[in-house]
Amino acid sequence: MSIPSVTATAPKERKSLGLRRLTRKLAPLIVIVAILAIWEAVVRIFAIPSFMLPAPSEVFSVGWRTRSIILGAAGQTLLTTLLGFALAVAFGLVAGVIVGSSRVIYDSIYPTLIGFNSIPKVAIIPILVIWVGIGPVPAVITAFLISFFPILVNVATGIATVEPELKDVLRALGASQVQIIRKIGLPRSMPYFFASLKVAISLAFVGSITAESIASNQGIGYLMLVASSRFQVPLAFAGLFVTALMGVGMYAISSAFEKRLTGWTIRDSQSGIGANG
Amino acid sequence: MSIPSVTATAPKERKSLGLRRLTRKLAPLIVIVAILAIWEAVVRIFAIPSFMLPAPSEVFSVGWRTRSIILGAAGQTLLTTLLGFALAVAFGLVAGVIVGSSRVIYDSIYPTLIGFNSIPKVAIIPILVIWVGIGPVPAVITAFLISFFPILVNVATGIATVEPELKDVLRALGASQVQIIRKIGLPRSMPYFFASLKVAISLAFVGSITAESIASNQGIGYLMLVASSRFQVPLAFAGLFVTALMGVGMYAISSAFEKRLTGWTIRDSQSGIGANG
Amino acid sequence: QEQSNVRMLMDWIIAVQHSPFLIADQKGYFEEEGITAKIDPGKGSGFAAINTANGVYDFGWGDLTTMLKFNVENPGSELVIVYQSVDATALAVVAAGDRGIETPADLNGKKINGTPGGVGFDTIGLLLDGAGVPDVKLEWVTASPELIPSMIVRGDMDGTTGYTFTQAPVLLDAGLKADDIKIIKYSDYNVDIYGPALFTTRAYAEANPETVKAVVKAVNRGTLDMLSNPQEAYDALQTFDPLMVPTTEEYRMGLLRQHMLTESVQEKGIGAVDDARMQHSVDLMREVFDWEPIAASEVYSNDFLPPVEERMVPKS
Amino acid sequence: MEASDQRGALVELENVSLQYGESEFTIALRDASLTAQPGEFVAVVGPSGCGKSTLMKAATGLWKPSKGTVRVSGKVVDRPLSIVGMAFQNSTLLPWRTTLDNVMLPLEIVQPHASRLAANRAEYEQSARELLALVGLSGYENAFPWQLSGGMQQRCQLCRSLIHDPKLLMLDEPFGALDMFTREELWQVLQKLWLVRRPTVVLVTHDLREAVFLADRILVMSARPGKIIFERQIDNPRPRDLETTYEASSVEAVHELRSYISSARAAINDPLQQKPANAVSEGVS
Amino acid sequence: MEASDQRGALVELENVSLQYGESEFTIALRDASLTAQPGEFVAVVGPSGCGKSTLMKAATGLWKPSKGTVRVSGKVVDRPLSIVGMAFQNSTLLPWRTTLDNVMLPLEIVQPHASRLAANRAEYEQSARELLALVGLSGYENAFPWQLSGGMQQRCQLCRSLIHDPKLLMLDEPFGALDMFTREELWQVLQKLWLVRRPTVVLVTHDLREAVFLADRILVMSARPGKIIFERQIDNPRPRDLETTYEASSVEAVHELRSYISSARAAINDPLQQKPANAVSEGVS
Ligand SMILES: Nc1ncnc2c1ncn2[C@@H]1O[C@H](COP(=O)(O)OP(=O)(O)OP(=O)(O)O)[C@@H](O)[C@H]1O
Ligand SMILES: Nc1ncnc2c1ncn2[C@@H]1O[C@H](COP(=O)(O)OP(=O)(O)OP(=O)(O)O)[C@@H](O)[C@H]1O
Ligand SMILES: Cc1ncc(C[n+]2csc(CCO)c2C)c(N)n1
Ligand SMILES: [Mg+2]
Ligand SMILES: [Mg+2]
Repeated sequence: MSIPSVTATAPKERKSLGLRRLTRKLAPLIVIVAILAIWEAVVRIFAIPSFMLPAPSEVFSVGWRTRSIILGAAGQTLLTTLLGFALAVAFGLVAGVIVGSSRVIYDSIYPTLIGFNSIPKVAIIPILVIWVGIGPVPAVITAFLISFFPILVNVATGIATVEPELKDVLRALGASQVQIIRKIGLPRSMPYFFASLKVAISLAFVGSITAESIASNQGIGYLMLVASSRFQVPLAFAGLFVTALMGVGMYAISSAFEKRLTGWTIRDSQSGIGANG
Repeated sequence: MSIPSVTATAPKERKSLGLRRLTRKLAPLIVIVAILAIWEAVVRIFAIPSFMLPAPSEVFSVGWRTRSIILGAAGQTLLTTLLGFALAVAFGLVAGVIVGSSRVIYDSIYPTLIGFNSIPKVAIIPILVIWVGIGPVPAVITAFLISFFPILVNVATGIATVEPELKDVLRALGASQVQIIRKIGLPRSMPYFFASLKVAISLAFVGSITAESIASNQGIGYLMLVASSRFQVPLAFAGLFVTALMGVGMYAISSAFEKRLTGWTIRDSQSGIGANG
Repeated sequence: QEQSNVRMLMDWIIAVQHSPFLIADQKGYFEEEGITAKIDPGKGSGFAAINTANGVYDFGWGDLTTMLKFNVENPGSELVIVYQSVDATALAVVAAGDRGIETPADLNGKKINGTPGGVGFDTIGLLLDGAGVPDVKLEWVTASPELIPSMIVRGDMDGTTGYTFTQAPVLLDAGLKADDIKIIKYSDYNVDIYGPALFTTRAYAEANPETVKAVVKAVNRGTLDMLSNPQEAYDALQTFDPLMVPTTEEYRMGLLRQHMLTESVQEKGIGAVDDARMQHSVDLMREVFDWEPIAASEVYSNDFLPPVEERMVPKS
Repeated sequence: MEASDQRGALVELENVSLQYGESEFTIALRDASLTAQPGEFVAVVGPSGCGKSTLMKAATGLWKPSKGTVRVSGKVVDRPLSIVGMAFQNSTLLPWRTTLDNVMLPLEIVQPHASRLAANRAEYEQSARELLALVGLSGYENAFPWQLSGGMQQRCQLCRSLIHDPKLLMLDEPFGALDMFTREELWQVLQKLWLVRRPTVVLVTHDLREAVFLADRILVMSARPGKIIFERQIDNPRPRDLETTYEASSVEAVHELRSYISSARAAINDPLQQKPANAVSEGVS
Repeated sequence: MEASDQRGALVELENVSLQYGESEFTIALRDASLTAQPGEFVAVVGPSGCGKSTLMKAATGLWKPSKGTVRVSGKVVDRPLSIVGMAFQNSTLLPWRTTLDNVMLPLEIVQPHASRLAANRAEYEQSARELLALVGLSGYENAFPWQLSGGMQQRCQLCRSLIHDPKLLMLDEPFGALDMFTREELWQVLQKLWLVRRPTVVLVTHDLREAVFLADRILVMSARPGKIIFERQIDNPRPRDLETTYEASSVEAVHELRSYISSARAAINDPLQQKPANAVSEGVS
């Protein structure tokens, strides 16, 4: 940018690029707005009663009226989710590295992990409550338990599929296993890691909200439980919308990291410069 | 194998290899047995009442007593899960390819998908019931909805991170976009795909069981609901164990495919031959 | 005669309180009326109300309070009671016997399970008012049903609100002796409201009066069978669900009969709604929830009942 | 697909500039022009990093030029062509395919082979095996790329570029990793194939003897941003044998080319004279 | 780490065989022996696929030999060594690192640099930049590997092998993708570095002039399974200049080596004489 553009075409190109970037930023909004519009239309045209499927407009108006309650609950849920998610990222990375680096560990614990993960976490929550009581703690643990596995699996796959040629670069320098993982394994598995984050962050929300609806008196999960037992379906949907929004927000954050850390993987063969620019 | 071994060391090596393979096969069993043993010990030493945490032995004995019921329920759950999972694989692959090949689509629909996926599926099931009624159908759909996303994300990441150099090989032959995806994109993203299957198959079980516990009167989910609302905790655990077992079984199947299709990615720099041999 | 399909959604997993439906089904009472019945376990009275209102099911069986609440929240989609199965409310506080809870007054400061929106939580004021101890303050603990027994046993809570015949049996399952389970019934403290009932939508009832009559008739026969011969109920349940625990169901039946076989039922037969009593029930709810006035006649109809002779319960 | 231009050139680059990314400093080609007649064997030589590989990519439509036009068979190229056989400079064998399957890849894509492949698999496979034998790789048909040595991978790639009998053959240093003997042998193989099939060949090489032995015409590129600065016709009669490379005319050609490349490099060599500064970095970070 | 053996050899391979996988037919080295004295410059030449790269991997401990022993500084090698600087045959630059960061990688691993790096970053970075300038890559410090041409990647890899001033330098065709001028320039750079730092160098090359110019001793390998079949001492005085490669003694050495390689290849060349059959495939599918 500090270099004055010399060619005649440059400014025009830059403008169209800025425009393209804008469209890119707006595209997801357009998709969401379109979906909501169709939804609204369907509800109105078929006169679907709100206890079956409330119209988005109704959800928004109810949500706006009860915004302070919803925001309080959302804050609580966000906190527990983030805690659980942070634990999942930390443990998932470490465990993924371990599982991915050792064939023996891979073979030994994968079946157990898959088995454990096939169990609905709802079934675990009562047991959690026995050990840690009711409140935000089981929600944190559930968010952790549910989002840990995708991270582990993907990191392990990323580490296990590192090209031996790249490992040899470091092995030839006498690098330790840990160094190889730090310098090769982790960077190489970043695309896998970030793919898993997209899944994990969603699941973390699912986990904490599920736990909140079973063993808590705070958070979006609890709010939705109360709302639906009062037949306030639009309020329950407002809770869902806020959850979706938080999910998207977390995605945006992890996406920003992703662009910084895995830009090298996404380079268009035509444009030559990382398509993430 | 048709070549007679000439060197003196070969037979010995082969034997130790067979032994190693056996240990490898047994390793997961050992892990599981160890976990169950510790669990059993803890329950007995601390005399934990069975409604808090039943001992594995009790779970097995209850499970054995009610085996015909459990197996019936398990068969039902397996069927719905597999149906939902098959749908998820099909749609996840296709959608992953689409999302992974187009930057615009990636940018436009990812946030929506993340948002949708952050919503606990429990909240969707009542809406499903309105459209499809109660029974196995909502379970199939829930299994699909919950396991679709990890597949999509991973396949999309695999496709999006294909090295342009490899794409150019096909582009230079005048290949169509579809051909490039078939010959390069899909094989290249197989490690991603199989990583996602491990997560997806688990989630599919979670989804179908959750739905069964809300909107069905069949399957393991319903069985567990009945058991837990009657406080027959060992029976509920027997349901969990069977679920875990089915998850592991499915993993074994997908793992066999994985070895065939992604063996090329796992080759040890020391052994030279795919470590999956 | 053409068979018509009728789908019925219960309020919870099938237990002995639902045996009238099972008996009617298994003994062919529905069939005799030209009905092919599908009886499904449910996920709470609210779920039953919604899925009856939206037409996924034709009938629902569940709590009166919940049903009324649905009607108020969703004007235009009225549910109407067509057969009042349980005459006196089964609402109660169920507690462990060692917590010193004998009367509503003892609930002060006690940890009791209940969630806003849940029937027990919402209506506790009726109990306290009825007992003349309106100032009693409970400490509410939110936990879903499957957590309650272990939390009570461990002392994390002292008791729970809910139905006698759903909450007390789980405590029995959790290892408490029947004598160690303390039940404070609302009906013992001047709270005179109706219990769970069979309902359908007004639209369905108007469109299919004969079917409704037929269903009510069959259910009534099943109900009488259950009341006159409990063993039939257990057998029907056993057929439906081989995993049922007979001792628990017998205990449940004992509780259930207390609410069903009230004096008025023994006098006037089962299934009918008394307008004045219903109005009283509705007005009590109105106070609790701050609703607009509701006419009792909007929420029930006795028009589909068989003649009273067919509804007389066995003398006990 | 036949040449329709009045000049009859198969490949024609006209003042092509190619800029990677957006920065002024990532220009790899500037006003490069090149013509190859149908059936001609053209070699391109030039200093490392001058834009030879870029030229190949521009000529086959893999990269769109920023300025200028590329025509093949008289038609402006705006997408990759399907008449090309290309051997890339770096190994680009697909790691999940065996040697044989890698070689057969073009047959799955390029018509008319693609539609005939299923029915005539055995026959096609036979010709792939023969090609592999020709480059000394028989016995390795079922090996995976990582089980081959560097030179073997390169030979495999060469087979892949030849298998579908392309009209236009683009070879980017196809013999770089081979010892002199294998290399000379493959020169002869390539010459024979060329004489029989008569594709238009563009060969990038650093080996001037190779260029003189194989090509009809040799182009010298300047240092980056590259353009063609010198052209030399080689008129030795065909088929040539290895001895011709030691003949006076060849040696003289090598010397002349060498002096041009040397002068082409000079500019880059003195770091103070033309420093690309933060050239690429500007476009990236 | 100083040579402690009575014979004083830094690298010593004794009848080393190396078999990839389990099949008899994947033997890449058979009874290969090699010694390199500390500070010696050894070149290895041989036909493509004979096992040169394999030899490098065995010598540095990257692959364990199936038979025989490898000693470095008198100690049996049973794991990769940390005194090695290695330039691989294929580009192995890390795609997520810029040129500069790729070059600096060894400094993050090898002691004593690794522990000094944080404190002396600027200084180390300066030396990396200087090395890059030496091979003509200044200005590309912040470019990513895929933004470099093939030859530029190779030069970058060369820098990476040199940056930590290794005792043992293993170069697997480090100049294969370069034009003659760049190549000859880098020969001189390498010779200068070697004269100053005196590492032990093992250089694999297909260019016999290169071997003769740079090496003290040249080893010729047989066709696969490879073993050393001929050794030639080059006694030209140091520092050598490019002219020495045209002197009679050098030319004669090149000729002699050539004849040995030629005979080494013969065996492979005739497909009927030694057919590796389904060689590798047996071990794989
Ligand atoms: N994808 C890319 N993005 C940015 N710059 C690139 C890219 N590819 C090549 N370049 C730059 O373009 C210039 C020419 O590269 P090219 O690969 O065409 O050179 P070359 O003549 O083939 O060199 P060599 O003989 O070393 O292979 C180089 O300076 C290189 O840095
Ligand atoms: N990872 C591997 N697995 C199985 N076989 C291999 C492997 N790597 C190399 N080989 C085989 O070992 C032999 C020697 O390979 P190597 O790479 O050492 O040859 P080279 O002398 O370096 O050849 P070039 O000059 O072509 O690079 C070859 O026949 C090759 O097929
Ligand atoms: C294990 C268990 N069994 C029954 C119920 C009670 N229940 C079933 S439906 C319903 C009405 C609520 O709308 C109630 C109170 C429970 N909570 N937990
Ligand atoms: Mg190039
Ligand atoms: Mg090699």
